[in-house]
Amino acid sequence: MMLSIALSCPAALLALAVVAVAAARWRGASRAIYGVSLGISALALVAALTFLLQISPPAQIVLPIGLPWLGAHFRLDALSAVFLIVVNLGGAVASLYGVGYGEHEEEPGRVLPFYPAFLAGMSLVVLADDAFTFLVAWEFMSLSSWALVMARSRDPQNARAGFVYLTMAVFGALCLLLAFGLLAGPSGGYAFDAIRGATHSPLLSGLVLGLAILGAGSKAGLVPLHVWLPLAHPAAPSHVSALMSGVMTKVAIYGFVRIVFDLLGPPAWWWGAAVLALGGGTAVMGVLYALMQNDLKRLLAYSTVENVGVVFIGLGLALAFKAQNLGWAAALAATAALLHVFNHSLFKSLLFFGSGAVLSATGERDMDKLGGLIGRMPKTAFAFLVGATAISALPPLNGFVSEWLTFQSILMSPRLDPWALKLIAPAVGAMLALSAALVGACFVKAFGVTFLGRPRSPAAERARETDGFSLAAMFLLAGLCVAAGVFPGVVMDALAPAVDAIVGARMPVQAAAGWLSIVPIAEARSSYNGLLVALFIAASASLAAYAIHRLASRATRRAPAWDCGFPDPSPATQYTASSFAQPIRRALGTAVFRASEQVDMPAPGDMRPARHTATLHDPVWEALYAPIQRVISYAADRLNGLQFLTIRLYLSLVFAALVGLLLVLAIWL
Amino acid sequence: MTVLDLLSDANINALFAILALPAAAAALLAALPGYRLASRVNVAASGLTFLAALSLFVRRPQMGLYLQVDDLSIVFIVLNTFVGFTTSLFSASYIAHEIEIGRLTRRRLRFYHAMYQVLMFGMNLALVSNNIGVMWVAIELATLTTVMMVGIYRTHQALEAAWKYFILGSVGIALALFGTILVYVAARPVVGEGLSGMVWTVLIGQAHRFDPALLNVAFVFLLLGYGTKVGLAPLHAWLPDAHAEGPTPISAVLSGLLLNVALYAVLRFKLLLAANPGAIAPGPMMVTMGLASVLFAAFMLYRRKDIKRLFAYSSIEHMGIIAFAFGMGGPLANFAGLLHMTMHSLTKSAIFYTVGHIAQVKGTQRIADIRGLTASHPALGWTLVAGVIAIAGLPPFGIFVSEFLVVSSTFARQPLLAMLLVFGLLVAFGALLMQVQAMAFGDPGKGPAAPVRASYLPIFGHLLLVLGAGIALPPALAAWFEHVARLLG
Amino acid sequence: MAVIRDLSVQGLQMLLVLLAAPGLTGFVRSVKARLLRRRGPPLLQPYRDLVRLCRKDVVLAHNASWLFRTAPYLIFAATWVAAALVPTFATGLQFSWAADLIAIIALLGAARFFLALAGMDVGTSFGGIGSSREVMIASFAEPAMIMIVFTLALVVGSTQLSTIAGYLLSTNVGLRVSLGLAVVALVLVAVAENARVPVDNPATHLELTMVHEAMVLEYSGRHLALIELAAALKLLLYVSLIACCFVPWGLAPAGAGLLAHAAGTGIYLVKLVLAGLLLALFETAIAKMRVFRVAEFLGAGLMLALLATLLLFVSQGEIQ
Amino acid sequence: MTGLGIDFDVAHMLAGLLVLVSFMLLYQDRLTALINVFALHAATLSLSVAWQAYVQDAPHLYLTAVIALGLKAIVIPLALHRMVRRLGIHREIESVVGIGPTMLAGMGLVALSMVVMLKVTPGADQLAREDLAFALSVLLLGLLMMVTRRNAVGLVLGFMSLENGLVLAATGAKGMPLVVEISVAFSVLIAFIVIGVFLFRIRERFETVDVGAIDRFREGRR
Repeated sequence: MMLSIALSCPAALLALAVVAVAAARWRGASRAIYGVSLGISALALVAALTFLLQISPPAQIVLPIGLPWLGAHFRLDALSAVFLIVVNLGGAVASLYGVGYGEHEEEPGRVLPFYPAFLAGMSLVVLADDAFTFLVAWEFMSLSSWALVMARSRDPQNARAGFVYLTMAVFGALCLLLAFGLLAGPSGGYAFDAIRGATHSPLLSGLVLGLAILGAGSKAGLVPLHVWLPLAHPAAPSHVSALMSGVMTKVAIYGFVRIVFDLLGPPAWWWGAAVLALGGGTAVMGVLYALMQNDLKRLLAYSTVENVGVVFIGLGLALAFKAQNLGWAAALAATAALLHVFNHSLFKSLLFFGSGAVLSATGERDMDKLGGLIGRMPKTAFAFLVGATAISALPPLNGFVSEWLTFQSILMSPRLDPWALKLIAPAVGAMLALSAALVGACFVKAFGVTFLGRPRSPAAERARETDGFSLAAMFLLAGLCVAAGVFPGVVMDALAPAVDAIVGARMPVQAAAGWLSIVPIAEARSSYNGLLVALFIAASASLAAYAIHRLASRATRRAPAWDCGFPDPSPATQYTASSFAQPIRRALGTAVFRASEQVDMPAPGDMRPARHTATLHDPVWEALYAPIQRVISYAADRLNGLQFLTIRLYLSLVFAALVGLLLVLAIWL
Repeated sequence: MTVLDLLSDANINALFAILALPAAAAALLAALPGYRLASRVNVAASGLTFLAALSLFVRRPQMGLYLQVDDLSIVFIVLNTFVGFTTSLFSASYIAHEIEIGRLTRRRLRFYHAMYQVLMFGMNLALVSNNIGVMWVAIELATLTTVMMVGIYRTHQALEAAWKYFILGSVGIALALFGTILVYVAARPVVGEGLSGMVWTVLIGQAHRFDPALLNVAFVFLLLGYGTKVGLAPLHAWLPDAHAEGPTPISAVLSGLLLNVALYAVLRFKLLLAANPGAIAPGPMMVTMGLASVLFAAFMLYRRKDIKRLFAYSSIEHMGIIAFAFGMGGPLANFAGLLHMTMHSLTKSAIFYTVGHIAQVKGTQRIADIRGLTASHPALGWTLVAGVIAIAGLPPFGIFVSEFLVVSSTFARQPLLAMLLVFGLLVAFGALLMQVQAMAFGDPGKGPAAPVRASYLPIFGHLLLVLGAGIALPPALAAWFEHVARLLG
Repeated sequence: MAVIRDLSVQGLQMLLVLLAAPGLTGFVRSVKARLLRRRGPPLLQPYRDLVRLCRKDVVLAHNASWLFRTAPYLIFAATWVAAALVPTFATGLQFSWAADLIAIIALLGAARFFLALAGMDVGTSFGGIGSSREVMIASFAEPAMIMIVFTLALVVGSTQLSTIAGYLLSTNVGLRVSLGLAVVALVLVAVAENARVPVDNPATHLELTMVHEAMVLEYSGRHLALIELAAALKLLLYVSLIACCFVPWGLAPAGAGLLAHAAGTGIYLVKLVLAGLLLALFETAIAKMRVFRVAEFLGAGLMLALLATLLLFVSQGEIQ
Repeated sequence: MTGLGIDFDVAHMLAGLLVLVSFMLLYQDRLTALINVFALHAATLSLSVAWQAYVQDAPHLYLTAVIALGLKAIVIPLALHRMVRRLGIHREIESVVGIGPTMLAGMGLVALSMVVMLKVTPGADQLAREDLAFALSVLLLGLLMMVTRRNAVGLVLGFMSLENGLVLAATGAKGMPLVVEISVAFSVLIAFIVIGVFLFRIRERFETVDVGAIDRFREGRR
């Protein structure tokens, strides 16, 4: 029942996409299409929620499409329901945002048809239950999002982004194709049930794990496969960026979980080690990249990389615990990962919406040209602030909860026997802590430079508050962030069936714990109560305010800024994004990015302004991708000579082939 | 009873019609002066041929000494006549433009139309012939006609290309003939002298008793000879220029059909070897040449400056994939090979139709001068994008299905080969994407943006078919392919 | 009954920290002054300052936003809640389970987050300097702190402060290398977090060396009072954190009688005095370091803490 | 090998002769001489075909023999001579590799074809076997000539000698149908080549054909 609803929604979205092709040029088409996709996504969301909350058995259905002898298998179980919720919640809110934001689109014909298709693709990936359908949906998702990235293709930067993106996406899909080829075997048992039934040799499983990391990781943005992400996400229209960053990466994570936890059978401990190490590296690298950015949307994209790393840390721990038969610990780690998936989808969408509002209000993505927007767009600023606080893992918001759970599960890791894990786990813990702190710095920078201070450009001065729909979407998400932070137990209990499905164990029921607090293992061990913390902060803050306003002065005078006595009217004296990051750039960037600063100080009497330039090197690109590029273009150039031979030489090619084959025969026989 | 007889007669005539219609049309068209009428006649003849081919599904004629239709060939025949029909539709609108800009004179058009039907005749004959000698003659005929067509513009480059094609083609023909002779020699001790030694049905029946060693040598020559037509890697040299310099309908026919016909010949003899226990497995040779073609073409795609040459190289790549699939063998891979061949013909011809119109509206074939199509000519631009997405093997188009099957079925058996293939696919994809992004997106600039008078019917028809196949393969067709795949072993 | 007692303990604790915090700051100041052979301000000076600041008007920069005005309350509240959850004289706090050690650190992080934002709000150069340096320091101090928490949690098997204190009280843990490392690391972090010499100088107003002072440069009146109070609370929090984790003796266990609580309070005050003396000595003994050497300073702390954790991971057995 | 008499020896002799003439073709370095030797080549072929016609008493092979003699031994050589004069093609052929290496390569090819063929067909009867071996060597030698001669006429002659090898094989295969048709088809092919060379003024220029030049020059134009 729920499955058929959940399936009909993507179908309806596809139909909508077809309609949109024709309708795109009508006025008001954008509102209509976003409105309809909002409705459809909401319906799918409700279906998935009901499925998850009334713990239903998995539902399956086979449609007579796809491979003739296979058909298209679809399945709705707890895991896919969780991700279906993430997808459609994001989709619904993004559509709501789009109702307003879509009006700014200059070429709606390039966005409207692909937007519903993109949503449909993501839902289908989550529902697919055989290798073929899965890959079709997966590639379709990439393809439609590529089209959305290319919507603004007149900017060569975006064209490059699209190229890198789709190439990486196809690379990932081919890796997954190989993985499924291994799992299905030569007989071609592509249905997931058949794969679950089969038993796989350790070597084969390890190979599949590697391919799954390559395939799903390249889509999720694991370092070093992340390069496309900071290019493609900012290039798309902001609500699509929100979907790509907040939702599509989650679909990739779903693919990883589905393959590694569900299809691949019992894990070996070193899987956990590998995934854990990757996750830790990704988290730190991602946030370091993010700190170095001046482009707001790019910063957000890199912070997505960081969060994906956090999720993979949780998944790696879950794998390790599962391999060691520590069910409850595995459940804790898996819950942490899934909760972070959910949370990140909330606040990352929120933040991208905010950046989109800023972009449409000022036309600027470069933070060094923004500033002081809190005065002109207070509502947007507030929503963005909530998002920033949440993503910085500060209590009492939701980001903190999942981070806290991840820490708690790392604290379980001494129970793991293998020495490699004993060494990796604490190191990863340190990495996680470091990245958590750096994220705080990163978003102080993002919010402070963008919204606080004084406007750094006329565009920022003329900015005005964005439209109601966008604000509604943002505040909805902000509210969800607060709610999920204050009542985390509810979400965790809802996640329990999915966790049970992937690690075969579940955490203690959180609703049982008193005062709505969450207790991972035992109250004596650790517990956290978002509600109380929130109440305490609110209470003591208002108490202080009350007391001071009652007992002491409440008078306020406005005056020019003090600034140690020499205020400078020019906004150029403010700290910019890059100068804000300078201390950290010096402390960490020199090692990672070979960051260097050149100061060009004119001689006294020289009128030209002094210049300070900071140069960064992208280690991953230079170490990995540039060489590949070089090799391919070298080979292309070399081989290209073969286009320009004389007929005689071509004939001698034929001749050589003939003689060669005859020789083979002569020797063979 | 009598009805059945009638039907059977009808079908005998159907098989006959497949050959007679083009021949007659060729004679007629050679005589017709007006090109509008001629193009209509061309369309009509091709359409009728297609109908005749369809009627073969209803009931098969029994085998003759010279002509026959079996499960393998009928796939090719129907595909062949269908694409021939749609191409005639496209060429009708294409040559109208060529006449206007004066690239073609009326006299040459008469020649062109006549040759078109001769080509159809040759290919159909090659497909329905039950005699390896006749098949050889037919393929030679088809080759010669295409040579003429390639040179039809009489420009310097066109003549160069035609000459190159001609020389390499002739050598290929010679090798193929030697292989055919060897097959006869191998067959003679068993089936006796005379005609029967070349009759396909007899050969395949007796193949297990042939001298295997001789068959091996024969296959080497046949693979190289017909492989030259297929455009496999070391033998491909004629293909890109022939595609680039000839009129676009001919490029479409070359890529969509002639390559298939040559491939059909190779498959025939592969069957012969497969039927003989002692003979070497032809698989490895085909796999090697296939992989070589894929990798080679993949790298060649990057530096292409001419849009038609670009897609010609992509044809080489796909022929490589198909050869790879058939070389791997096994029901899945063979199925994939057949499917891929069908899908490639449809897609690639659709692409060439689009490219033809693009070259006409932009007035150039240089990729560097084609920019921002989706902005200047949305329909053409997006069709090109869709076509390239389809040819690059992305869903929801049919080629994805076959590539999925090839790769996934191979990886379990030969991981290394599959990885090489995947590498080639990825490299080729990067090149295609780079080129199509440059052409379809970005700023259209000040180039001549002539209005489009394109005939979208064949283009969309093909793409829709490919799309449908990608979403859901008709069970009948699937069963058919599976059956043939099992035949191919 | 027990609930009431715990509630009262909790309330007392909140009051106690609030009252004792400025006292500690004042004490450290005067001891430093004495060590420098100055008479120095009287012990109650910080209280007077707070009262005076509260009486004065607030002078806001023209472009100061709502964030600038609300931040002080949030900062104060977060710090106060954090401080209220660290056992000072008794472990039996009613709401100790509301937030464990990690959450307390995160609360301080929240306070710092808003402080740094407030520093950037007016859009002056010094605010920017302060905020950027503060987050740099924090991004090294926080991981070190988390590592210290790991060490404790691995020894005790809990991140719950009262449990930790109780455990260290009850069983004789003995001397642990990792705990020793953790103490050193915690001291380093505490020094950095509270903007003390050598990382920052609470007394300076020399622009280029300021960190904390630069952020609050634009604040005045009651806002400044709240922020100062929050700073004092933070110092107190770290002192009592060290006290309760590493010298928990004298803490009144949960459900202890009135006498025990009184004794606990007294012992706690003694601990504060000792800590103040040590801090003053330390601060007078060494010189302030360049901002960019802070990374190394805290990096050392991080390394120590990580080492402590690793030791625990590697040495099996006593892990809970 | 009983049952083989004079007819085998003659056929064998003629086939071997053909191979010999192919070698002669290989070491010619003057056009006119090359053309004449090719005429000899064709004549030898027609002889052997006629002999086969006689041996297999297959009258239609006589037709093939006549075609070979008439077209390839007389008409085409004359046409070529005329063309050489008309187009003023250089009288001496520059070949890519020297005569010596070419000859060595030829030897190698003959050896290869012997190995391949003779060990291949224990079942098939001597006559066909020998003929096939020789035919294959002629074919390979013709191909070798096409590859090593940097000259249009050399190309044509090489192709024709290659095709002679084919006809030899076809006629050698006893009772092979369609031989006449095939030889006719081939004559047509060759006629096309010659006409092509003649009409399109294809000379050494086409031996330095490279499409790169065309590409570059197309960029200039289109």
